[in-house]
Amino acid sequence: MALDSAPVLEAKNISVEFGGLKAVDDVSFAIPDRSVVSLIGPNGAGKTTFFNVLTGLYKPTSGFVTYDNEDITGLVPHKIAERGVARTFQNIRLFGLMTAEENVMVAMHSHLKAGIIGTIVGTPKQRSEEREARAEAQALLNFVGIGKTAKEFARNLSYGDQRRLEVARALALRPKVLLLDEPTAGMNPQESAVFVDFVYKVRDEKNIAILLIEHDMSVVMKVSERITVLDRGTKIAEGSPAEIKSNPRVIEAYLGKSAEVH
Amino acid sequence: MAGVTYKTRQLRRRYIERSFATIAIAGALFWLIINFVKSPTQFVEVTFTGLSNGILYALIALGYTLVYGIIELINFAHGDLFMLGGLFSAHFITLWFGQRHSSGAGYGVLLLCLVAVMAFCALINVTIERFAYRRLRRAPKLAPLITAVGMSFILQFVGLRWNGSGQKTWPSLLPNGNFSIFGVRLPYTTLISFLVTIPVLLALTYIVTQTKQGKAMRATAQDQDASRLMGINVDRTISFTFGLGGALAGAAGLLFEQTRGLTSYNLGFQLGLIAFTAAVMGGIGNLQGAVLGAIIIGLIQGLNDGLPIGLGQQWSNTVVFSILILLMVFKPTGLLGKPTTEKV
Amino acid sequence: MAIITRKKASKKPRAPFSQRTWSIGFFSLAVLIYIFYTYILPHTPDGFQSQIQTWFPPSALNEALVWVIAALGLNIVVGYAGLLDLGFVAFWAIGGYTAGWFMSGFFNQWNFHFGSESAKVIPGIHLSFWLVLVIGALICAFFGIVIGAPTLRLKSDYLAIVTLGFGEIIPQIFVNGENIHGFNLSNGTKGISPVDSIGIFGKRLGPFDLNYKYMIFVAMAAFMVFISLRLRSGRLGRAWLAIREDELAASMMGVPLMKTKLAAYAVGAISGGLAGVAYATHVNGIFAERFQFSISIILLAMVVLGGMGNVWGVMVGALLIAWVNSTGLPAFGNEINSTFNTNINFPSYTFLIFGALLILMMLFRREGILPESRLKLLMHENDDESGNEQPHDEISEEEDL
Amino acid sequence: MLKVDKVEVAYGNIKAIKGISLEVNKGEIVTLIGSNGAGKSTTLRAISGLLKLKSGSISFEGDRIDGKEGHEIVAKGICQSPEGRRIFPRMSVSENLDLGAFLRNDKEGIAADRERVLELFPRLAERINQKAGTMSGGEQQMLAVGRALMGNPSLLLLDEPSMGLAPVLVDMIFETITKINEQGTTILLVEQNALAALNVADRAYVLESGNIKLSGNAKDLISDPEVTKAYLGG
Repeated sequence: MALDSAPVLEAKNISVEFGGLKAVDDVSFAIPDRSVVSLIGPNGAGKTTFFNVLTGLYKPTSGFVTYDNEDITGLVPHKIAERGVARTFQNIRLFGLMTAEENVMVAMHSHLKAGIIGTIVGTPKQRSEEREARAEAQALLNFVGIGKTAKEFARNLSYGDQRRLEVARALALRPKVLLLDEPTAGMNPQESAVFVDFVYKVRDEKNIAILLIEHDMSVVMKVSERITVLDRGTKIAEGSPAEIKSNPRVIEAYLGKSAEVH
Repeated sequence: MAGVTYKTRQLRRRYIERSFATIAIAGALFWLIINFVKSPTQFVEVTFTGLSNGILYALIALGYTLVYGIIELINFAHGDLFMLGGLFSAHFITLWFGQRHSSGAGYGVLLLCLVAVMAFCALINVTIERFAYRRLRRAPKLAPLITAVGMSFILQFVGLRWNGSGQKTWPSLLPNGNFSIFGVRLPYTTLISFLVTIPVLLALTYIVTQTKQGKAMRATAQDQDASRLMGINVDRTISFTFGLGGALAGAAGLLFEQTRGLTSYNLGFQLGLIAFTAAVMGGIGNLQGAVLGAIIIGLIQGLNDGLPIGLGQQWSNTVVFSILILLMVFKPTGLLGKPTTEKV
Repeated sequence: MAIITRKKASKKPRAPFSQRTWSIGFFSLAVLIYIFYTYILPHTPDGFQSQIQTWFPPSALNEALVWVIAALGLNIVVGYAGLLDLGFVAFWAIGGYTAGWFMSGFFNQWNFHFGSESAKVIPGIHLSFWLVLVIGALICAFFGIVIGAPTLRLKSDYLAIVTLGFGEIIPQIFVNGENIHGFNLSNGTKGISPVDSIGIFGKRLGPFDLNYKYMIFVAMAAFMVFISLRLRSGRLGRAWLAIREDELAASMMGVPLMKTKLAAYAVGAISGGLAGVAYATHVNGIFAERFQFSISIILLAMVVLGGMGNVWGVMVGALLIAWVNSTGLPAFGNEINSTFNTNINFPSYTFLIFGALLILMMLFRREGILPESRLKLLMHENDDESGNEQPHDEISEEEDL
Repeated sequence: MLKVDKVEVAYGNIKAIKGISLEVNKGEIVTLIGSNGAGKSTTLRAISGLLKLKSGSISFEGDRIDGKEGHEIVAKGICQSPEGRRIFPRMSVSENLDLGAFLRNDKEGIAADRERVLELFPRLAERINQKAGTMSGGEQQMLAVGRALMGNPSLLLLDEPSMGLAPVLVDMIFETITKINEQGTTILLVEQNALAALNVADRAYVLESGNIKLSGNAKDLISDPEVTKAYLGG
C-alpha cells in the first residue's frame, strides 16, 4: 500500500462557486504517490467539478492545487497535462475521427519536439521521433489490450475498447497521476470486474497514482486504498473501504435515510 | 504562499484591461470635446445624423440578434433581406402606386407600404428558414453558416435582376428640407426615421416581453428541450422569430429607401455587416444590446464621417471594425451580453 | 447519461487514401497540360485552337492555379484546424501589395535592384520574384499571428466575425492608402501597375510567357500540397485534427490550444501571401478594389465544395470554381446564346449559381466532392435513422478560459 | 394509462435502452430506479417525445403517442420535470410558471393551479419575481416540479427530483410528491435515491444497462438483497 508515501497531487481548501452557488466547498484532498484512491458521492455532489479543478478546466474560487510540490492552481489545462496529470472522461471524449494510434499520439504532443520546418522538411530527427512515437503508441495500445485496433477510427471501436483507448491516450502523457472519471459507467458487472484488475496493472506497471470517480460501489470497494466521500460539495467522510462502508453519514447520503440525521 | 501567483496574475490582467479601457474612453472623450468646442452646431447636427443612422442599424441588427439568440446562426442573408425590402418599397411606392411627391395620398401609400414590405420580408425569411436552415439544425455549425452565405448570394442575385447592377435613385415621399431647433438645422427625414423606428421598437418589445409568442421565443432561446416539455412548438416559434426579424428588415428597407432615395443590389451586404457588428457589440442575442450597439456604431460613424477633426468617411468601416475587434478581444460577450455557458 | 453498448463496426476501415497515387496523377496531369499547350496546340486546326481559347485559355488556367494556392492555405485553417476564417482576402491583398512594393517602380524615390531581371535604370525597388515570395509569405505569417493572437481565444462564431472585420479593414487601408500622413502606401484606387515580370534563369518572362508562369504556379501549388501533406501527417497536423474534433479534450491531452491554432493561422496566411504575389504577377498589377469579401467567400466555397481537409478535393474544388467563374460560365453563356439566339447575360447569374451551389451542397452533400473519409462521417454525425443527438456532459467554461 | 412497449432508443449507433416495457396505472406512483447510465432518463425523454424511438411503441390512454412532437404530447396531459431542472434561468419564477401553463387557456384554472403550486412550495411565492437562474439548487428543483404541475398533467414525469439537494429538501420533495399524488396526479418517478423513491412508490422497475432487471411492488423491492447490493456494493 502506498498511502504513506508523499502526495503527488494535493488540493487544499478548494472552493468553486458558480453564480453564487457553491459547487465545491472547502475540500482538501491528497493523492499519495502510487496509491489508488477514490472519490465518491451522489449525483451532483461536486465530484466532477472537483476533478475539473484538478485538471485546470475550472479555476477554484479559493484554495490551491500542488503537483510535485509545485503550485499549479489556475494553470491552463495543457500545462497541467504536460506536467503529468492525465485524465479520462465520464462520457468518452476520444477524437472519434482519428485512428486509435493517432489518438494516443496526440497526447504525446508535449513530448515531441518537431517544429513546423522540421516536419515539412522531414529531418532525420523528426522521422525517427515519429517512428519512436508510433512504436510507443503501439506499445501503449498493446498494454491496454487493444493493439490490433491501431488503424481503426476511434469511433468505430467497441464501447469497452473506447474506454481502454482513453486510458492508453492518458498514459501517453507519461503521467504520475491518472484521474479516471467513472470508467465503468455502462459496463456490465463482468466487465467491471476485469476493470478492477486493469487498474492495478496500470498502477503497478506504470508506477503511477490513480484517482477514481466511480458510482459502482463494488468496484470502488475492491480497488480503493482510500475513499473520500463528497456530498453537496463538502467532504463528509474519508477512510478505508471498510470504514466508509460502515459510516452512517455515507449510508445516509446514498440511501437517503435522511430523516434520522436531521 | 502557493495560489498567490494565480490570483495576482488575474488581478494584473484585470488591471491592464481596465486601464486600457479608461485610456480608450478618455481619448474618445477628448476627441469629442475638441470637436465640440471647434464647431458646436456641426457637432449636434452630425450627432443627430449618427443617431438616425443608428436606429436604422438597430432595426437590422435586431434581426441578426433575434435569429442568433434562438438558433445560434449568423444569418448572413439578413442584410440582403433588408436590401430587398428597400427595392420592394421603391417599386411599391413609385411604380405600382405612382407616388412621387409628399402628399396626403402619399402618406397613405407609405403606411400601406410599411405593412406590405414587412409582410414581404417576413415571408421570405420564414421561407428560407423552412426550406434551408431547418434541415440543418443538427448538422455541424459550419453547414448552416455556409448555407446562409449561399442564401445571401441568392438574394443578391434577386436584387441584381430586379434593380440592375447600378445604383438607382427614387423620389422620396417625405417632406424635403430642414427644420431648426436652437439654431441647429435638422432634416425632416431624421425626424421621420425616429417616428417610424420608435413605435416599431416598442411593438417589438411588447411582443417579446408581453405576449405568449414572445415568451415562447425567449424560452426556446434558453432551452429548446425544456421548451418542448412546456408544450411549446419549437419549430413554429423559430419560424415566428425569423418572421419577426424579416419584418424589421423590411421596415428598415423602406426607411432607407425613403430617406436616402436609392437602392442597389449590394447595399445589403455593407449595411448588414455594420448592423451585424452592432449586434455583436451589444452582446449578440440581447435585444437591448443590439439597439445600444447600433446607436453607438451609428454615432461613431456619424461623428467620424462628419466632424472637422476625424478620419473621414473613407475610413468609416475601418473605424467600425477596429472597434469591433478590440471589443471582441477585451470583452467577447459584448457590452450587455452575459458570459455564455458552452455545452461541450 | 451513458452509452451502453456499441455495435462493433463490421466494415473494415477503408484503405487510407493513397497520397502517392494522387501525387503522381497530379504531376503527370500538370506535365501533360504543359505539353499540350506548348507543343501540340499550335499544330492543331484553327477551329480547335479557337475553341480551346474560348473554353480553356491558358491565362484562366494560371489564374485557377493562383486560387488553388490560396484555397490550400485556407484548407489548413478551416479544413484541418476547424477555424472558420471569413477574411482570407486580407492575406491575399497583403501578398499582392508586397509584390507591388518590392517588384515595381512604385517607390520611385528609391532605386534598389536585387536579383530582378528588370532594367537597372528604372527607379523603384526591384527584387527577385523568388525573394518577394519569401518576403510576402513572411509578412503574411506575421499578420496571421498578429491578428490571430488576440482573437483565437474566441469561440468559433466570434472568430469568424473578427476575421471578417479584418478582411474588410485591410483592403480599405489599401484603398485609402494613397496619402497616409503624406506617405503613399498603396497608390489608392489607381493601384500599382505594372509589376515586374518574373525572372527565371536570367530570362525575363513577358506577359505572354503563359506557359512558364504556368510551370511556376504549378510548382507553387505543388509546394503547398507538399507542405499540407507533410504537416498533416506530423505532430502539428494531429494536434489540429484533435482541436477540430474536441478542443477541450485536446487541451487535456497537453495540446497547447493557442499555439497550435496560431500555427494553422500562420501557415494559412503564408499561402494567402504566396497567392497574392502570384496573382500580382499574373494580372501584372495590384488593384485595391478587387480585394472584396466575395474572394474570401469563393475561397471558402472552394474548400467546402472540394472536401474540407483533403488537399486533392480542395484542389479540384478550386480549379472547378475558378474555371466556372472566369471562363466556364461566360463561354457557356455565349454558346447558349448563339445556339438558341437568345440574349442572356450569363455572368450575371454567378450569384445565383454560387448561392445555389453552396446551399445544395450543404443540404445534400455536406462533405464535398472529394471528401476526406473522416469528414464524411463528421458531417453526417446526427442524421442517422434515429436522429437523436448524442448527449454530452455540460461543462460550463468560465469566461477567461 | 401509460403503456411503454418494447421500446428501443439509440443515440447514433449506440443503444441506450434496449427493449423496455412498462406500465403506469391511473393514480399510481411508479418509480424507475437504477444506476447512472442505466437508461432511466432516456426512457422519460422518449415518453415526452424528445427522443425518437428505434422500435417499440408508447401509448397513453389508448392512443399511440410515439412519433408525436413534444408539444403534442404535453397537450395530451403528460408533463415532465426534466433531469437537471432545466428551468429558464433568465426568466423570473413567475414567468417560468406561466410557461408551464403554456398550452392552457382557462385563466381561472391556471390561477387555481398557480395557487396550488405556491401552496406546495411556499418558497417559490417568496421568490416570485426573482430570476430563476439566481436561485439555489433546491429552489430551482421546486420550480421545475411546480412548472410541470402548471400544465395540469394527468401524468407527471419526474426525473431525479432529489438530485444534489440537501437532506431536508430531499424529504420535503418526497413529501410533496406524495401530496401531489394524493391530489390525483399519476406520477412516474425516476430516481437515484432508491430507498426514498421506493418508500413513496406503489410499484417500481429496476433498470440496468438499458434493460429492466427487476420489477414489482415497491415495498417488496426495498428488502430485495439485489437492490441493496447495487447501492452499497454489498
